[in-house]
Amino acid sequence: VLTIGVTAVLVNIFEHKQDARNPFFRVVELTDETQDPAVWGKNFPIQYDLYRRTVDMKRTRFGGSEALPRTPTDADPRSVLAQSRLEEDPRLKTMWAGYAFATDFREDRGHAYMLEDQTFTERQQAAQQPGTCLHCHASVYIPYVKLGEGDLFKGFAKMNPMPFAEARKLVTHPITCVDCHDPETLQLRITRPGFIEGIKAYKASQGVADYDVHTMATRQEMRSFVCAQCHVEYYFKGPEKRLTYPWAKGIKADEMLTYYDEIEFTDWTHAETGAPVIKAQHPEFELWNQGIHSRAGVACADCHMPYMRVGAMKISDHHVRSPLLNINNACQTCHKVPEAELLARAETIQERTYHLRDRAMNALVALIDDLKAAREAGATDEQLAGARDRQRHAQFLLDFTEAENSMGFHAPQEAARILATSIDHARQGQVELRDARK
Amino acid sequence: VLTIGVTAVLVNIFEHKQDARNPFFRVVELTDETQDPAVWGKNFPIQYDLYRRTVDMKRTRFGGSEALPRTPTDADPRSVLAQSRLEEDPRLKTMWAGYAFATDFREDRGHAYMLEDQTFTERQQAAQQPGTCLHCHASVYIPYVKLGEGDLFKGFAKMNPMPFAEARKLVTHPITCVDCHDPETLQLRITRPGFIEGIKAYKASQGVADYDVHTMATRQEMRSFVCAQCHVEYYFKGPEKRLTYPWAKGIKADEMLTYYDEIEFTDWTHAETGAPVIKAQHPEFELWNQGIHSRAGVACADCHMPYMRVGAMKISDHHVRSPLLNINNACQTCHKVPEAELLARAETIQERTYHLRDRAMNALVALIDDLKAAREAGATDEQLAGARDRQRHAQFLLDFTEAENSMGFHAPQEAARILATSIDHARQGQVELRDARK
Amino acid sequence: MAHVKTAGVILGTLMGLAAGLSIYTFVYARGTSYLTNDPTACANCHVMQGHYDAWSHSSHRAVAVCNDCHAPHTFVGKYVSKGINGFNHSWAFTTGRFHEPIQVTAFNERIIEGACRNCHQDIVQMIDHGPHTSEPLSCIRCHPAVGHMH
Ligand code: HEC
Ligand code: HEC
Ligand code: HEC
Ligand code: HEC
Ligand code: HEC
Ligand code: HEC
Ligand code: HEC
Ligand code: HEC
Ligand code: HEC
Ligand code: HEC
Ligand code: HEC
Ligand code: HEC
Ligand code: HEC
Ligand code: HEC
Ligand SMILES: [Ca+2]
Ligand SMILES: [Ca+2]
Repeated sequence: VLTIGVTAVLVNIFEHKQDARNPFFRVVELTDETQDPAVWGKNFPIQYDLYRRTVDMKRTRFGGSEALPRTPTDADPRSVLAQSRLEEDPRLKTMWAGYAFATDFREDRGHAYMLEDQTFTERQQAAQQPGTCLHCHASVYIPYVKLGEGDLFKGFAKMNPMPFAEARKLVTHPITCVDCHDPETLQLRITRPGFIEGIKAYKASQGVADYDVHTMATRQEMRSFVCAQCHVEYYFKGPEKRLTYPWAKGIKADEMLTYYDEIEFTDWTHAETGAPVIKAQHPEFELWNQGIHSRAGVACADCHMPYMRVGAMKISDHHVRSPLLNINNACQTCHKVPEAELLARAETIQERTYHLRDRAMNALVALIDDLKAAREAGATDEQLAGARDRQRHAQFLLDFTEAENSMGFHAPQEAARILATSIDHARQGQVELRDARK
Repeated sequence: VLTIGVTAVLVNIFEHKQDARNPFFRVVELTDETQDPAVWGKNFPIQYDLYRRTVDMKRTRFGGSEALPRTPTDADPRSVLAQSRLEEDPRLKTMWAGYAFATDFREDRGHAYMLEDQTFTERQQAAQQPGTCLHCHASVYIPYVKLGEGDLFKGFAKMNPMPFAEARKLVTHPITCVDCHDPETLQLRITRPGFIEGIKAYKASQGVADYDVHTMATRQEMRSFVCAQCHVEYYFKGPEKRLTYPWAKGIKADEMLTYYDEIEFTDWTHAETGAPVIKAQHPEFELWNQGIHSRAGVACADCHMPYMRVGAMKISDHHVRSPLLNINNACQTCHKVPEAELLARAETIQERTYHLRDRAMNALVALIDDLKAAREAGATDEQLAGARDRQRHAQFLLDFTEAENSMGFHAPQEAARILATSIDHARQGQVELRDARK
Repeated sequence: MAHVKTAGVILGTLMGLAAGLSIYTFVYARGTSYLTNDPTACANCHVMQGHYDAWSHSSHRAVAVCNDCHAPHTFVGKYVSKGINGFNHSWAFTTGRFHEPIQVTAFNERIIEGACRNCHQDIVQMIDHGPHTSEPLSCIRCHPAVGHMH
């Protein structure tokens, strides 16, 4: 009682009086229509300079990216590409046989490339892509609002079903400041309809009704949510090609799979086996969610945009990249151990995942080979049904960890669990196939 | 009441101030022959009182132990037992068919019970056990030295091949102070020949020649090594039944398996399948070694014998037990998070492991059933060979995590990796069996 | 009426005694150490010894004493909080009833957060409030060990 009483009287003893000073010069006025990052850069030159450094390409053992020179063509003017993952592991072509991913799939690289890589990927030739892609590959907030005549969601709904070439004309930049920041307060904000709807569905599955990310997220959550607008698994719903995150039953890999099974969703029919399969894509947010860092409140920005000192100030490193290229700022504030040891810890985790991924890939390819052989040998659809279903499950789970870009680091045990489950499905598929054909 | 309160408090402060000054009174002289812990307890009453509390039985979600009452008989005078693991999961009987473990296998409990549980387990009836067991189930240091006429290793070599009943007469206590401590300095020391030889072999595999644990271990290492004298995988070598730790090729699960394969070691022949199989036992030290806590220098004693404040002194909690029964001292010193959250973190890890263990168990039992059926249907040894080998591998790896007592906590991702590998072996065994019989 | 009076006298006596003994306890336990800035004064309590030892190895040993982080930087705030904490800690120490390991209270955590900002205002203004108006970030989430390891 005493404590409470005195505390009430002396609120000011905590002395959180900060507001007094102005940390930056407001050189230009920023509005909700200021798209060009160079203009924002007039007010925030350091963040802008760092932001531009996302063009840098440097490898780590499992991440970063390698700059491979290439002769530009009319169809594809890029003079530098990231390494091809298909060449690194040709089994991927078997896994994705019949799907655009089997023609071109590369290591991801810095944000500066997001628009051109998406525009010029050979996947664009392999299959007709919709305007939906731009949700995550361009500075699309202002274009959405314009297209929707002031209504973000309307613009989103309009752009999704457009043919890509047409939608592409509406955007000019890769992600820019306005996509993450409120131009007046510089606070983080959510600008992506896909995420607003996705997180709402997920929260509902956890018993939280009517979740509104704009008003209900804490600042620390926002430091992950801004990234989770794009670094997530997704699919295109219906003929409207509406971007949808499959989270209505939860965000664990198996929960998404159950969701897809229930709505009987299929990305493509596997060319060699005829199985109805699903491609998983970059579920960084979902995997991170199952890990100890997330549990301990460590956000994406804590590791990928850590604070750094520039002159007399600390700022967020807007050179978004692999934390393993920046261990001292990204890890050592929390982990007081030498850099080499931190790198070794991360790589130990990644190597275990890599080993299991390899095992799971062998299992899946063996199942695909068996299915293909059985099919060629005249097995009926009925005989193949069970094994095809196993392929669907094994493939999605393997793809989940394969597409996830941290090689298991974001949640080591969970990644291993998912891969173990994938292996079990693939091998059981082989057994069932043999039994069905006896 | 208030006055009494304050006075009591005053006296209490006085006591605290006293405590701070004298660490202990040397009431009795302790020597290398002082076996009875009660005598040591005269000098160290607090450690002794705590040590005696290892009789307590309390469950956690996956550990601790449950006190089940039982009517004592002449053959087995125990009035309380820990729960039977065979009853909890009857698939274990299939896994161990034909081996003593299929008759009786219980949850481990406190150190106070080690001698009687080992003496009276029904496994003693099922198969003739050697004196070797006592290395880890009794205060055997003084008996070894006596038997070896002053030479610890000679005594060890002598006791190993003795019939159990005979060797049993040479010991009286479960582990006591003299097994872990130098009687003069109270420093930790290693008293177990099995470990001295085992750690030497392991270090040699890591390129460290002539490792001498007595002189080369750091104090922090000793805080794990004293436990690693017993909480490890082992086998009995040759007709001398020499206790041996299979570490000459490394201490990861797969490395031990390779070692066993190379020396063609077999614990028993599986009753239903005829496969030459190996039982893994309590590899706590080995699994812990692959985990992040070990990597960060956190020792067994840090969690299982954490420091606790008694008056003004900090002493090691000699009530060795599950840390989840003692989260504040065991975990919160390092992790500043609420107890409920720490428990949830540990249980999340354990539940993932448990789920995978279940999956691996199903896979193994399916393989065993298939092998059994094939054998009964007249398959040749040649046809069964491949699948039997798979059973051997799947079984050892599953058994490794099953026998390990932390349900994966000591190294979460590694436990999952081992189980994934086990699943892959078991399922591939099923496939190979079908192909061999075509 | 008489009963009430007697009860009052007894109560009064007891309270006087209690107050006397409390003061004695306070003095005997060197409660005054709460009123100085000397970090060894905190370590006067053996339960604070570990923190003292850890602090003397920390990055801040040369720049901040216990009170720089654990007491508000205003005159009134300082002594009021010291009063509260001094009372709480003496009481906890003498009764021996406190959570092990010792945990910082929400009240004191706010004081600490204020202390960081008090010294590091210049450096953190951009990330802390800076252009933002939303809630400040917790410093000790990333820097829990600056003053001392646990
Ligand atoms: C505790 C630190 C940490 C947190 C928190 C974290 N990551 Fe990572 N992330 C890593 C590490 C380490 C890697 C592996 C980098 C490598 O292999 O070079 C990684 C890899 C990545 C990659 C691939 C990078 C590359 O170089 O190819 C992406 C993309 C990514 N993370 C996004 C996210 C997102 C989105 C979140 C939040 C939902 C997140 N991360 C949370 C540490 C973290
Ligand atoms: C929900 C957000 C989202 C949508 C929608 C999306 N992407 Fe991406 N895309 C990402 C993220 C995040 C990365 C980086 C991580 C990675 O490569 O796994 C990426 C990487 C890429 C890359 C570079 C790596 C590679 O795969 O070769 C290409 C090309 C690409 N996307 C093309 C497309 C196309 C074409 C579409 C539409 C069919 C599309 N993206 C839709 C988020 C998205
Ligand atoms: C608008 C969508 C979008 C948002 C928002 C977004 N990303 Fe990305 N991110 C991408 C795409 C697309 C790529 C791949 C670009 C390419 O390969 O061309 C990518 C690549 C990356 C990479 C790989 C860099 C490398 O060198 O390999 C990292 C790391 C990353 N993002 C982290 C983050 C973090 C952290 C956040 C939030 C602070 C974030 N991203 C927000 C779409 C996004
Ligand atoms: C991918 C998302 C993303 C983009 C794009 C982005 N920022 Fe940020 N920015 C962040 C995050 C995350 C923070 C940390 C916010 C917090 O802690 O609340 C931040 C913080 C800031 C801050 C506050 C001070 C600091 O450094 O922490 C400024 C100023 C800022 N950004 C300016 C910019 C400018 C200018 C651009 C464009 C050149 C830009 N940002 C682009 C994510 C982004
Ligand atoms: C803001 C704080 C913070 C940052 C930044 C951070 N970590 Fe952590 N890390 C934690 C916490 C908290 C835990 C959970 C264990 C604990 O409570 O200490 C943890 C756990 C770990 C673990 C053990 C868990 C596991 O998954 O095996 C590893 C390894 C690790 N971190 C490595 C890293 C690396 C590498 C980086 C940089 C890329 C990093 N951390 C960045 C706070 C952080
Ligand atoms: C970081 C803390 C930590 C370390 C270090 C640690 N353990 Fe454990 N140990 C645990 C936890 C947590 C459990 C799970 C207890 C439970 O489920 O109730 C456990 C379980 C056990 C069990 C089974 C206990 C029971 O209640 O049945 C044994 C035996 C054990 N550990 C021995 C060891 C040995 C030997 C070492 C060193 C080689 C070690 N532990 C290192 C935390 C630790
Ligand atoms: C290398 C040390 C070591 C040797 C040798 C050893 N034990 Fe144990 N024993 C342990 C440890 C450690 C435990 C507790 C952990 C556990 O139960 O997994 C244990 C537990 C037991 C238990 C109680 C749990 C159960 O399995 O029902 C019995 C009974 C037992 N041992 C019998 C034996 C017998 C019989 C022998 C000889 C054939 C033997 N032990 C040899 C170390 C050893
Ligand atoms: C001389 C062999 C030996 C040594 C040394 C030894 N243990 Fe044990 N420990 C055992 C045996 C045997 C059991 C099982 C007793 C039973 O179930 O009857 C056991 C049981 C345990 C349990 C299970 C308690 C429960 O309630 O389930 C824990 C925890 C444990 N030991 C930890 C340790 C730690 C930590 C050390 C080192 C400080 C250590 N042990 C040293 C042989 C040993
Ligand atoms: C299973 C092993 C084991 C047994 C049995 C054991 N101790 Fe210990 N003891 C330890 C460990 C571990 C430490 C911590 C040593 C260190 O940090 O160097 C310790 C420390 C001590 C200390 C130093 C003060 C402290 O508490 O840290 C004393 C005194 C002590 N033990 C007395 C005893 C007595 C008396 C007995 C018998 C009643 C006993 N011990 C039995 C393992 C054991
Ligand atoms: C002596 C210090 C210490 C003790 C005691 C300790 N930990 Fe840890 N713990 C660590 C360190 C160090 C890490 C590695 C991450 C880091 O650097 O923060 C870690 C990591 C973890 C992690 C994440 C790694 C993983 O395996 O997923 C969990 C969960 C955890 N600890 C729980 C516990 C629990 C529960 C206990 C008590 C039974 C405990 N710890 C006792 C120091 C400790
Ligand atoms: C009379 C003995 C004593 C003295 C002198 C003492 N402390 Fe403490 N302190 C304690 C005890 C006992 C606790 C545990 C209280 C609890 O957890 O309820 C504690 C807890 C704390 C805490 C954490 C709990 C909280 O209230 O936030 C802080 C911070 C702290 N002390 C700082 C200090 C500082 C700074 C000084 C010197 C100015 C100091 N102490 C002097 C006995 C003392
Ligand atoms: C009395 C003033 C004062 C207080 C209070 C204070 N600091 Fe400092 N701090 C300093 C000074 C001066 C330095 C520079 C020390 C040097 O360069 O060696 C410093 C250095 C640092 C550093 C860089 C060195 C390191 O330890 O990594 C960090 C981070 C830091 N302070 C964080 C904090 C946090 C967080 C708090 C609150 C818990 C805090 N400080 C409270 C004065 C203070
Ligand atoms: C998300 C993690 C995080 C949070 C929250 C955080 N910091 Fe830091 N801080 C860092 C990192 C990373 C560095 C290292 C930057 C560098 O060396 O370039 C740092 C550096 C510092 C430094 C030293 C700068 C130097 O090099 O001299 C001070 C002082 C500091 N922080 C104070 C604070 C204060 C005060 C707060 C709360 C307002 C705070 N920090 C909040 C991560 C954080
Ligand atoms: C530079 C700032 C700083 C200085 C100087 C400092 N502390 Fe702290 N203290 C902290 C912070 C920050 C915490 C909260 C740590 C946490 O909970 O993660 C803390 C927490 C505590 C606690 C609560 C228990 C705990 O470990 O969380 C005690 C007790 C304490 N301090 C005592 C002291 C004493 C005594 C001194 C002087 C010898 C001292 N502190 C000096 C910053 C400081
Ligand atoms: Ca990359
Ligand atoms: Ca137990």
